[in-house]
Order: sequence, then structure tokens, then C-alpha cells
Amino acid sequence: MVDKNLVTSVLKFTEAKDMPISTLSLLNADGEILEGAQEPKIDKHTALKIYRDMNYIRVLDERMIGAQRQGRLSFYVTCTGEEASVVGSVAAFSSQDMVMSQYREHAALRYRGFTSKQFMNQLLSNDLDLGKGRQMPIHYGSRDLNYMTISSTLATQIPQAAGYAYGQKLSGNDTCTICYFGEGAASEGDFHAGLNIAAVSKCPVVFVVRNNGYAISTPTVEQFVGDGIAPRGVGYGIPAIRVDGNDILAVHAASVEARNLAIEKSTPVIVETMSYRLGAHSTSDDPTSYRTSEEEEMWRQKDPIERMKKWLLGKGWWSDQQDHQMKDEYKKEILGALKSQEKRQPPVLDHLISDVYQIPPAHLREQYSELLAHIDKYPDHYLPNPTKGHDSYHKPAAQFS
Amino acid sequence: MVDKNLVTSVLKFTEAKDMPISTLSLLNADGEILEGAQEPKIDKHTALKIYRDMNYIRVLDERMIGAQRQGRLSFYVTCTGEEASVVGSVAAFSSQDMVMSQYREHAALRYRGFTSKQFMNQLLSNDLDLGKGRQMPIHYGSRDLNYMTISSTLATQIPQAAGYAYGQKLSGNDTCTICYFGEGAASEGDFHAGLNIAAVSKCPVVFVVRNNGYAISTPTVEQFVGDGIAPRGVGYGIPAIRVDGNDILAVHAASVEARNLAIEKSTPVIVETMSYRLGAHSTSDDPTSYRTSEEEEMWRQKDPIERMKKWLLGKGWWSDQQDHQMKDEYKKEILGALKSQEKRQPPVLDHLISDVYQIPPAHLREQYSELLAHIDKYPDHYLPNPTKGHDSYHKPAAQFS
Amino acid sequence: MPKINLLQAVNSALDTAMDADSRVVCLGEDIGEFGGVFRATSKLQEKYGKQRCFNTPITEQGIVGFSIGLAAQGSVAVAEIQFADYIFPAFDQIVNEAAKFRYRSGDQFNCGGLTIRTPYGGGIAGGLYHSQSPEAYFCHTPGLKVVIPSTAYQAKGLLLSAIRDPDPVIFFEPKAIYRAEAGDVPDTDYELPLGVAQVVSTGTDITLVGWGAQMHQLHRAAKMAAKDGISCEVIDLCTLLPWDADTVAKSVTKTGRLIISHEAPRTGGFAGEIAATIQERCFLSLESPITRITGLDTPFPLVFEKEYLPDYLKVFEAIKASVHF
Amino acid sequence: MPKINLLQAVNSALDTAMDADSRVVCLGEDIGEFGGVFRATSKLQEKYGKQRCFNTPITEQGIVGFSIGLAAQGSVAVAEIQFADYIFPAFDQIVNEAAKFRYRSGDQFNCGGLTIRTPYGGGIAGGLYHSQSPEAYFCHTPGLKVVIPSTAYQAKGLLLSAIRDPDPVIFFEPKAIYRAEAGDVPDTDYELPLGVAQVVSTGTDITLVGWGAQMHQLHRAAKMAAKDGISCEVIDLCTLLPWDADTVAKSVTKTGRLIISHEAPRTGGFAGEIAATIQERCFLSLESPITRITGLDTPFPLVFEKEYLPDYLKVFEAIKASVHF
Ligand SMILES: Cc1ncc(C[n+]2csc(CCOP(=O)(O)OP(=O)(O)O)c2C)c(N)n1
Ligand SMILES: Cc1ncc(C[n+]2csc(CCOP(=O)(O)OP(=O)(O)O)c2C)c(N)n1
Ligand SMILES: [Mg+2]
Ligand SMILES: [Mg+2]
Repeated sequence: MVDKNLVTSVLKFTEAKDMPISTLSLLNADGEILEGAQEPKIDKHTALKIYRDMNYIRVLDERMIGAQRQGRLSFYVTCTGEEASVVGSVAAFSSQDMVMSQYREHAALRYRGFTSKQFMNQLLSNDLDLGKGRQMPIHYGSRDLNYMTISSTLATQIPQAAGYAYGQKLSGNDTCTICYFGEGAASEGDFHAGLNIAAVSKCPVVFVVRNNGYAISTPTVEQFVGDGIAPRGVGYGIPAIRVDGNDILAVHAASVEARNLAIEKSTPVIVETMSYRLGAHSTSDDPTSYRTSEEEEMWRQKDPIERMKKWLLGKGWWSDQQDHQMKDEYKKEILGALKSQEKRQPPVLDHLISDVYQIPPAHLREQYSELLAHIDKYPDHYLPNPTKGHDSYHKPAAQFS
Repeated sequence: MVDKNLVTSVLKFTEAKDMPISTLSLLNADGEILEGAQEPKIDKHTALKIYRDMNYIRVLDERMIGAQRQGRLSFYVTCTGEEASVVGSVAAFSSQDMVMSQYREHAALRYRGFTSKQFMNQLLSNDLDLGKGRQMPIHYGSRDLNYMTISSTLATQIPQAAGYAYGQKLSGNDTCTICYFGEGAASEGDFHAGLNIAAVSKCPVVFVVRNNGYAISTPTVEQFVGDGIAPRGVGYGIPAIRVDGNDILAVHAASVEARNLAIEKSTPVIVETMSYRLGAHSTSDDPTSYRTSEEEEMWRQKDPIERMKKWLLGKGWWSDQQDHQMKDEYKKEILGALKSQEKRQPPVLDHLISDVYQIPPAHLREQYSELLAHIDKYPDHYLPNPTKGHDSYHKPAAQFS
Repeated sequence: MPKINLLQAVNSALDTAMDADSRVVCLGEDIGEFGGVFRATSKLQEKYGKQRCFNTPITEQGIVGFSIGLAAQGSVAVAEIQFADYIFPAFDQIVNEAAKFRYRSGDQFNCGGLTIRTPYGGGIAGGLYHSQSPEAYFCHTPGLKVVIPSTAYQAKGLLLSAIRDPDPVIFFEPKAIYRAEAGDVPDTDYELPLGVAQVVSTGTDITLVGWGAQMHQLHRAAKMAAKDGISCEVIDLCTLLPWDADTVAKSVTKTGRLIISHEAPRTGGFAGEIAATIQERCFLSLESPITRITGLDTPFPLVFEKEYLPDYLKVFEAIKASVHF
Repeated sequence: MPKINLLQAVNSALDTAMDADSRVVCLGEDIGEFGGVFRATSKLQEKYGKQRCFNTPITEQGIVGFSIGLAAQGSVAVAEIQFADYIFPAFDQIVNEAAKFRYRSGDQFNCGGLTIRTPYGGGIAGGLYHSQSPEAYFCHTPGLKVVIPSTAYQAKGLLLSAIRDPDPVIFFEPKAIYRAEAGDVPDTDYELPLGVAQVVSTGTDITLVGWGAQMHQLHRAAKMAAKDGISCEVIDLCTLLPWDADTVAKSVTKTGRLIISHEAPRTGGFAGEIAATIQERCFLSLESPITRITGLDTPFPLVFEKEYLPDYLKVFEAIKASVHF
């Protein structure tokens, strides 16, 4: 505990620099363990799964950006550059732990087992979309994989994650919640609400903050004056650690310890991963107007996937040939899934009104009957046509954020 | 600036105890300067004004609690125990600086020159109430005294204070804003929003947080896990200081420096005053159900007014006789004001609809005409009767917080 | 059957719900040992422990966000917002999150276990921030249910239903009659259906619709009208979303006249929705315009609260005007 | 006169306002160098400096709270909320603070210098969180003004009026027609009065009332109806609070029929208010029930956006039904 009785007669303000926070780093740029550092324990199987999933997402992101440009998707968001932050952290958790994410963490969903077809079903809003065609692309969710459906409203999942974790604690089954968000979202009131209430009610939740330098066009210097997010943990009484988000071993090792702490001490924990959003904010964005290509290039050199690959090659767990083959396979699988899933039907019209409530109330059923009667009068005008496309269906979005 | 490039290969979580915050103390319980401490410069005139206003508020609070019990007021809130936190801080500011307060800081309003009659006018909602009889007792405000009208919604004034201060900075007149709130209010999302936006936009605003141990019945251990509010400054990059809130010299000295910092560096500053709410939360509250009389007694021993009195006596600036006389005068003045102001009329009925907009729109004027026509039918039923009292006018409130 | 007041009925419902289902958790500002500023959660912490009934920090957005997550996990969250006036910091969590949780996930997840209780309404000299009636904001939000009792018996039965309802419910408690309104309330566990209005007294000349504390004004007005030979049918809506349009339409088809009353400001208030719906459904039956007796389009005042509020005299005058249209 | 689109007209209004009055400050997420995600604030930072046009952290409650304080101090604050869907975290600051600021202080303080601009509405495949039309929430809040333009010309003139209006204004911009809607817009500084509806085309058989992007659906429906020999009077409300009931009532007194259309869900939507008011004011003139053509009572959908939205075909059918009632 803090000693609350420290007294001084010297008038001095405490400043941000009085609380230096170091960044945990284990791997150097060449994929070697840093001098003086100890290689954390990680088995080959896990390491390769992490590596494969990071690569899968890189390929998926490249292909989907392409598909969006071709007008086959309305919108897309990439994880590029931040794969280690996401996969390295989620890999430290049990598959029974709940994931509550922002939107740039589909790599965690892949790690949990989401298939290419499932990605496509959501991106294309077809009849197999688990979300029934209701949300824009990238708003995934999977009950089976304990991955909470994403909502666009920033930071709302933070107090929710505290509550979810509290419920897990009550149910006594030694699970916890991992909650992702960006350094921009951390400015929302819900961040403060969520972290403080999690601390006070001792919720087993790990907050993984992806500090990737930007929130759309806004650089971190216009987002906060303090030294990022980790030092805020001190204010909340929440243990916090900052890691090199492009260093898979550092992210993973910190996350393993974070989960242990969360479960054993029933406490929230903060893990801040320092990385960079290598791509645009989304397909609606063009970053050239707010940052330099030099800056981007500098970060491209720190590519977390390359760094991990070197480490794996060094350990003899992986080969260049396997690497090529893997990428080819992923490309094929993803494009195949895109092709097959875009041929599917849209969801049935009932899903316009189902799930607003568990059972549609009378007034909504009435509105729906009126709609059906109206559509009957103009059958050609309404309803998405899966082969031809609908006026608004698949229409590239004007602008989203 | 913080060194953002600190790197470590040791996996270690930063915790609240890594950021110890000391409490500035200058006066001991006997009103003597602590060993090793330096007496801050404060002129006799200011010191006596501070002391007098602290006493004024103590007397006002006692009398108004009595008046509320007699049914002459519907509601009241005291500052008892926290007079030094409030008067000591506001005294460090210019009368041109804006005060944006919570509700327990009427001592600051007194310091600015609010008269007994003005207090009564608001508490009694009479025709001279500057707020036109619209808000519950204690929701003071005065344009002339640069004291923003209070609203009950906690913490909303925090981001507003940032914006106000930003406007002051733009106008370039070297004024700033002092913003008061309680440690409980600091849990609201608006606290986070306000502090962060103040830091990023470099607003000259001093946040004075009264950490008085309770938020209604909720003790600080159920409000937060960290070490109070001051350490949060580190996260926001806002200079912060903690002071003994019952030590007038410490509060004042820290506030003087805080204002200097705010104006000279155009930065927000946090001053956390550690004190205790000696009375009930409000006249609707009974603290015996959630805290012990031993705890209250312990804090009563630290009475900030007594401590300051000893210091003044020690300096020869004050005498016991003056003290008695002052209290008698205040008592008389206040009771006289209560008596005279409660005889006044209520505000005119027009104030029901004025000021919703600068000019009442047609639909509101129409509603008002209808109301007037209706009242004409039942003249005895409506309109507060200042001598007899109105059904709801002056009715002791069931429960407020 | 014991006679208890509305506040005690709320407490009894919470006690009953917590006793019957160990997944029920109550949380909010000062609701723990203290039992809430109105004492609605009195003794619950003592009985069910700190884990199931606890004080939160002062953060309405946190309370609701936390409760949504708790409900999504499978617990049953009953959150108290100390005054309805303070529900607005949680507006985003309620409107963007709770209301859309099931829909956006394709029913993979839901927060149906969420109930938000909050005291609302005027009549206690509370001024701007202890008097508001914000129900209409929530009634414009598909995915929510909005429930308001007017008697102790309803309070217990409707609150138990709300807690157990599979959708998120906002439960507004008319604080002006917390203690004034007492009645026979069974000790037992009972539920009253949501979405069903109650015809409290039958009549032939005009229909009066309201909810919460306003019901007492309607009853009193109806009594005055009866002396003038006007027979009023009085309907207590009980649930505002989804509201029981059939019952109201049936009544208006019979009486040909309708007055709706609420404390909230007129413009955009829920009476507008009822009027719009009923003029459509009962167009050919209406013998006079539907009248709204409501608060004025101002913030809630203090000194002129009595003048601001809709009351039995205003309703009575409206009844006469409608009947003599 | 240059032909510019609605988005450019907004930009031109901001530029004009900042140029004319150095107290005008623009703030919001990504509105600085980047010019906002829609580019409504394009070039303003470059022209007026970082102190008067700047990015804020991502905190809507902070943006609005800050802007209220700024306005109270005497500056003129023009805050952008990136999407109307994200205005809800600021709901408390808007409803409890901005709307009640002048009233609660007895006119000692006010935040009339506050304008909140935000893109709203559907039609861009934005799903739940990039499509909402939350205007009704604000229309139930005395103390606010709510303004919605439907053309580029209106956008500039109304926004300039909103910025200079002595009361806080929420200015909703119909993003679906940001670029589609272009027209002649003077370079000069001009204002259009708030609270005044515009009769966009006169007619005798039925009145159609709407605002924002919905106006285009009404025009199209009116044209279809004209071919069937039905003469529609089309009214663009422009300001929703306070709304111009006189103009609508005058029209309905003439036509005897009324259709109101909005994208927001039906229940509790602003059409209800209009219907309730007009059935009262025009009771004896109405020849058929007032009809509301609105979004369904669901969250805003994605795939079935077209089915969800009120459109010219739905309005056209309603016109026929009303005329043949
Ligand atoms: C409440 C809310 N406000 C604004 C937005 C618009 N918006 C979407 S993403 C984004 C930036 C988020 O930045 P950050 O949290 O750093 O995540 P990153 O995109 O960098 O991964 C903004 C402002 C939103 N979705 N929700
Ligand atoms: C938004 C909001 N939520 C809840 C309340 C009810 N309330 C009034 S005072 C109070 C406690 C505030 O405690 P603190 O900030 O510590 O101030 P103190 O009373 O100790 O001076 C609460 C919960 C309120 N006024 N506003
Ligand atoms: Mg970011
Ligand atoms: Mg306190």
C-alpha cells in the first residue's frame, strides 16, 4: 500500500517526469534476445501459432484493402504494424477468457479460430454473418469464441469489460476479460469510469492499450500531454506495464504475467503496447495529409512480423520456404473465401426487426407488416440482390471513422 | 519532458506505491510553524480577511442548519471543517479570476464579497435572488463577483472550467479560472475529459480538489484504490500538489504558486486539499449510519479555524476578545438578514419562463398565457405567498444529494 | 397483506429478486451499507453481502457500462441512478450500447439482465436537478423498455418483471409519492406483465392517460368531473415502451376524447407520441382534439413548481374544454 | 454566384464567421490540419491558426463541456461532433448544462455562443453507428435550438445564424447529401432566420413536412403525386426547436391533410410532436389522419437500410392513402 502519511514542508509540484516508465524490450531488431535479457518461456507450438496468425492477418488485410478498392467491400480497417501487440497479448489468455476489443484487433479473433469464411461473411454481410448483416464491415463478434461483438462507439467496452470480469469473478471459474483499446479512445470519459470502477471492485480484467501514435489524424501530442497511458495506472491503483509492441516476446511475456496478476490477485492490469499504425486509419482515410512517409518508413523497419521471423529462424523453428508456402496458402484461402462467400444471399428480411427485443413487440410487428405490404407493391425497388448488388448494399462508404 | 525512450528488459509492473506523494504541511496543531518549515509571506490584512471569512462561514453554516431545522429553509449544505481549503485557495487568486465551484465552497463566494443578504436571497428564493428563485438553496452565483452559478450535476464544471480558462488565455488578460470539486466528483467521466483537455490545450486553470474523506456515505476506499487525486496529475502531465487542507498556510502558499504556474506557463495545475467533512453531507443526510463519532472527533481536533486562530494569536495579529466580538457580530448580521430577507416577496411569475432562451419563443409565451388564464380561475391555489408559504415553496425537501 | 409504501415495495422487490436468484447484483452510489439516499436498498448489503450489493464510485456512465457487461456475462444487474436527473452521463451507454446490444450482435450477446432503477419527477421542491422526468428520451430508443409504477403494488410486481425481463429496462420510480403512496402488497414473489396498461376506472365521456405520480392528479380530476356529470375512463400506462396502444385506442374509440398528462415539458414529451398514434387509430371516433396537460417548455423550476406542474385543476379544466368542444 | 455543395457551404459559413469575428473558435476531433473527416473545417486552421481551430482529444463530453465554458467566457464556440451517433457521451453537458445555463443563473451567465455541428442521417451504408438521426432527443430539451438545413444555401445562412444566435444551437448536417446537394451560394455573409419554416412548393391537397435529406424524398413524392393529379404543399421545417407551427398549421388548414417524414425511428420521433400539435390546432380542418412516414422502431440497420428508410415511394403511397381516406 501507499504510505498516505508522507509529509513535507517543501512546496514542490509533482510532475510527469517524476514517474518515469520504462518500456519492456526483449528482442532486438535482428530478432535476437537483447543483452542481459532472458528469453521468456514459450513453446514452439504456441510460437508458431502466433507467427502464423500474425501473417494470416497481414495477408487478410492486404487482400481486403484490395477488395475494398475494387468495390467488393464498403469499408475495411487493418491491423498492419500492430500484429504483435494483438496476437502476443491474446495468446497469453485462455480461450475461455472474454475478449472485448475496439476494432483493430481481428488478429485476436483469428487466434481464437475465426475462419476465412467467417471473416468474409461479416465483411460481406451475407446470410451467414453471425451479426445478421447489421453492422458495417469489421464489426465482428463470436459467442463461440468468447469474442464480444464490436461496436463503433469508442471506449464503451471499457466499463463493460470491468462488469463482465466482475461477473466472471462471481461465477468463480478462474476466467478473466481482456479489453483492447487505442490511446485515442483512452481520452473518453468511459476510460476513466471503467478503469476506476474495475480497480475499486477488483475485477480480473487486463486492459491492453494499443498506443499506435495516431487516432485517425490526431497524433498523440494532441491527444495527451502525459507520458502515454501506463502512468495513469498509478492514479487508479492499477499495476501497469509498458512494452515494445513490435516485440512479440515482450508483449507475450508481459501479458502472461498480466493475466496471472489479474486472476490471482483479482485486480485489473494495464498493458500498454508501443507500436505504430502502419496503414491508413481505415479505407476512408488518407494519412499522407497528416504524417510523413519518413516516419512511416522508420516504423516499417521495425515490422513485428519480420522481427519474429528472424527469431524463429534463429531458433530453427521455421524456414524461409515454409514462410513462402504459408503466405501463398493464406492468399489462396482468403481469395477463395471471398469469392465463395460473396455469392451467398443476404440475410433474410426478418432480421431487420428481429433481436431489437428478444421477442418483437406488437408495434414493431405491425410496422414490419406494413413494410412487407409496401415492398410487395414495388418488388424491384427493394431488397438487396446478392448478385447485382443493392443501391446501398456494398456501396463504398462516403466517409467513416 | 519525460524521457520516452527508457528501455528495460526486466518485467516489472509499476504500482501506486512507486509514486509516493507527500502532503505539504506548514503549521502544527498548535498553530506554530513546523520545524524546518519556512513561514510563507502573507500580509496581515489578507490573513485577517481569510480568518474572518472562515469564521463567517462557520457561523453562517451553524445558523442555517438551525434555520433549516425550523423549516425556514428547505435544504442546506455546510463547509464545516473545510474552510481553510476553500478560503486559503481562493485568497491566492485575483478577483478577476473566475471561480467555478461544486457546492461546498460558499466560503470562496464570501471571500469575493457576497453579503449576508445575498446569501439569504438565494437560500430563500426571494425576489432579490440573483438566480430568480430557480435553484435549490446553496446554488449561488454572481456575475459581479466572477463566481459561476453552481449546478447540482457533479463534475460538469470541470471541462467547462478548462474552456473558460482557454477563453481567458485567448483574451490575453492574465486571468485564470479556479475550479473546485470533491474527491467523489473526481470519479465522473467529466473529470477525465476536463483534465486531459485542459492539459492538451494548455489552459490556465487551477483545479482545487477537496478530498474530504466522503462522498455522501461513500468513503474514499470505495471511491478509488489509488492514493487520492494528486497522483493522477502525473498521467495528465499536469503539475500537482497535495496539501494539508486544515493548514491555512499550506493551502494558501500552494495556491499562490499554483496560480503563478497556471498563468505564467499557461498550464492547468492540481491542488489536492486533504481535509474532512465535519458535518453531514447535507441537511438530508445523517452520517451516524456510516461513520463513527470517534473518527469525527479526531478530525474536530484538527479544526482549521482553531489552528489559524492560534497562529494569529501567536503573531499578535488577533485577540480572543476580537474573536468573540466578531462571532457575535456575524451571528447578529446573519440572523438579521434572515429575518429581513424572508419577509420579501417571491420573484415575479414571469421568471418561470424568462431566460430559457434570451427571448421567449412563441410556443412558450403561449403556454404562459394559458397558465395565466388558468391561474386566474384558481387564484388562491397558485403562486407562492411570501407570508404564508406555498405548498411546495419552502417545504423541507424529502431527500436530496 | 401488509400495507407498505412504494419505497418499501421497491425494497421488497429487490429483496425478493436477490433471494430468488443468486445472480442478481445491485449497485449504485451510496446503495451499500447506507441503503441509498432514499433507502430503497436498505438492508440488502447486510443480507446478501458486499459482492452482491455495493457502492460504486460516482460515475453514472461507469455504473451503466459496468452493469451492461455484468448482464452480458450472465449476471442480473440492477443499477441505481441516484436521481433521474443524473442519468444523462450514462446516456451513451444506455442508448448506443444497452439498447443495441442484442441487435448488433445478431443475438449472440445480450444485456437483457440489465435493469436501471431511478427516482424521477417533481413535487418535492427540488428545482432543476432533483425533479426531472426524462422518460421520453428513453422511449425514443428501440431496444429499451421503460416502466413506471404508480402504486406500491405495481412497484413490486413491475420491478420483479423488469429485473427478470429478457430486455434492458429503465424503471422510473415516482419519488414524490415514495412514502405517500401505500397499499396492500403481498410478501410473496409476484410479477405484473410489462407492456400492459391498466384501466383504473371505467368511464364513457373521456379518456385520461398518465403514469407515475400524475395518476393521482388524474384520479382527483376525474372525481371533480364526476360531480359535473362527466364520466372519465382513467388509464395508467405502467409501461411506456412498448406502450399498450390497443387499450388506449379501445377506450378512445368508446369515449371519443383523450387527455394525456405528464410532468415533463410538452414539446417532444411522450404525450405527443400517444396523441399522434391515437389520432391515427381513432380518427373517426374523435369528437374533440386530443389535449396534452404537461409541464411547461422550461427547465424544471423551483419557486413556481406548482404553477409549472400539471395538476388536477389543469386536467379538470381540460376535461371540461374537451367535453364542451 | 458560385455553385457549391452543402459541405462546402458549411465550410464557407465557418470561414465567414471566423473572418468576421475573432472570438469564433472551432474545435473537435480531427478538425485541425486534417480539416475533419468530411473536410468541413478544411483550411481553417491554416487560415486562423491553431488557437482558433484545433484538434481535441477524443472526448465528446469534454468537447462540449469545454465549449460551454468557452462560450460562457465570451468566446463563440463552434464544436464539431464527428458523427451525430457520437453525440451521446456529451448528452449530459448538452441537456443538463448548455440548455439550462442561462435559466439556472437568472441570466447572469449564458452559453449562447455555443454551436454544436454534427453530420447525421442514413443512406450511406453506415449501419448502427454512422447513420442515426437523434434530433428528437434534443427537441425535448427546452433551452436548446435545433437546426437542420437541406440545401447548400440554407446550410450557410442557417449556420451563420446559429453561430451568432444568443442561445445554444445543435446544427445537424445531412451527410448523405453533403456532396450531392449543390446550389448557388453567395460568397457574402448572410443569415437565414431560425425558427422559420420554408414553404418550398405550394399545393392544395395535402401538406408534406420534413427536414434535411428527407426533403428530397418529399419533393420526389410530390412530383409523382402531381402526375396523379394530387397537389402537394411541401414544407421544409429548417428549425425543429422552436419549430414554426404557424406555417404548418396554416398549410394544413388549407389542405386538410398532413404527412410528416423523418429517418429516426417512429416512436418518440419529432413527427409525433408535430402530429400532436397540428391535430389540436387544425382539428376541424383535418380530412384524414395525420400520417408519419419514418424509420422503423429498430436500431439503424445495414443491409436493409433501403427498406428501413422512409423514401419517396413510401411517402407517395401515404399521400394516396391520405387523399383517398
Ligand atoms: C465515441 C466515438 N467518438 C468518435 C469516434 C470516431 N472515431 C473512430 S476511430 C477514432 C480514432 C480512435 O483512435 P485510437 O483509439 O487511437 O485507435 P486506433 O485507430 O489508433 O487503433 C475516432 C475518433 C467513434 N467511433 N466513437
Ligand atoms: C452527476 C451526479 N451524480 C450524482 C449526484 C448526487 N450527489 C450529490 S453530492 C454527491 C457526493 C459528492 O461527493 P464529493 O465530490 O466528494 O463532494 P463532498 O460532498 O464530499 O464535498 C453525490 C453522489 C449529483 N449531484 N450529480
Ligand atoms: Mg491510436
Ligand atoms: Mg468528498
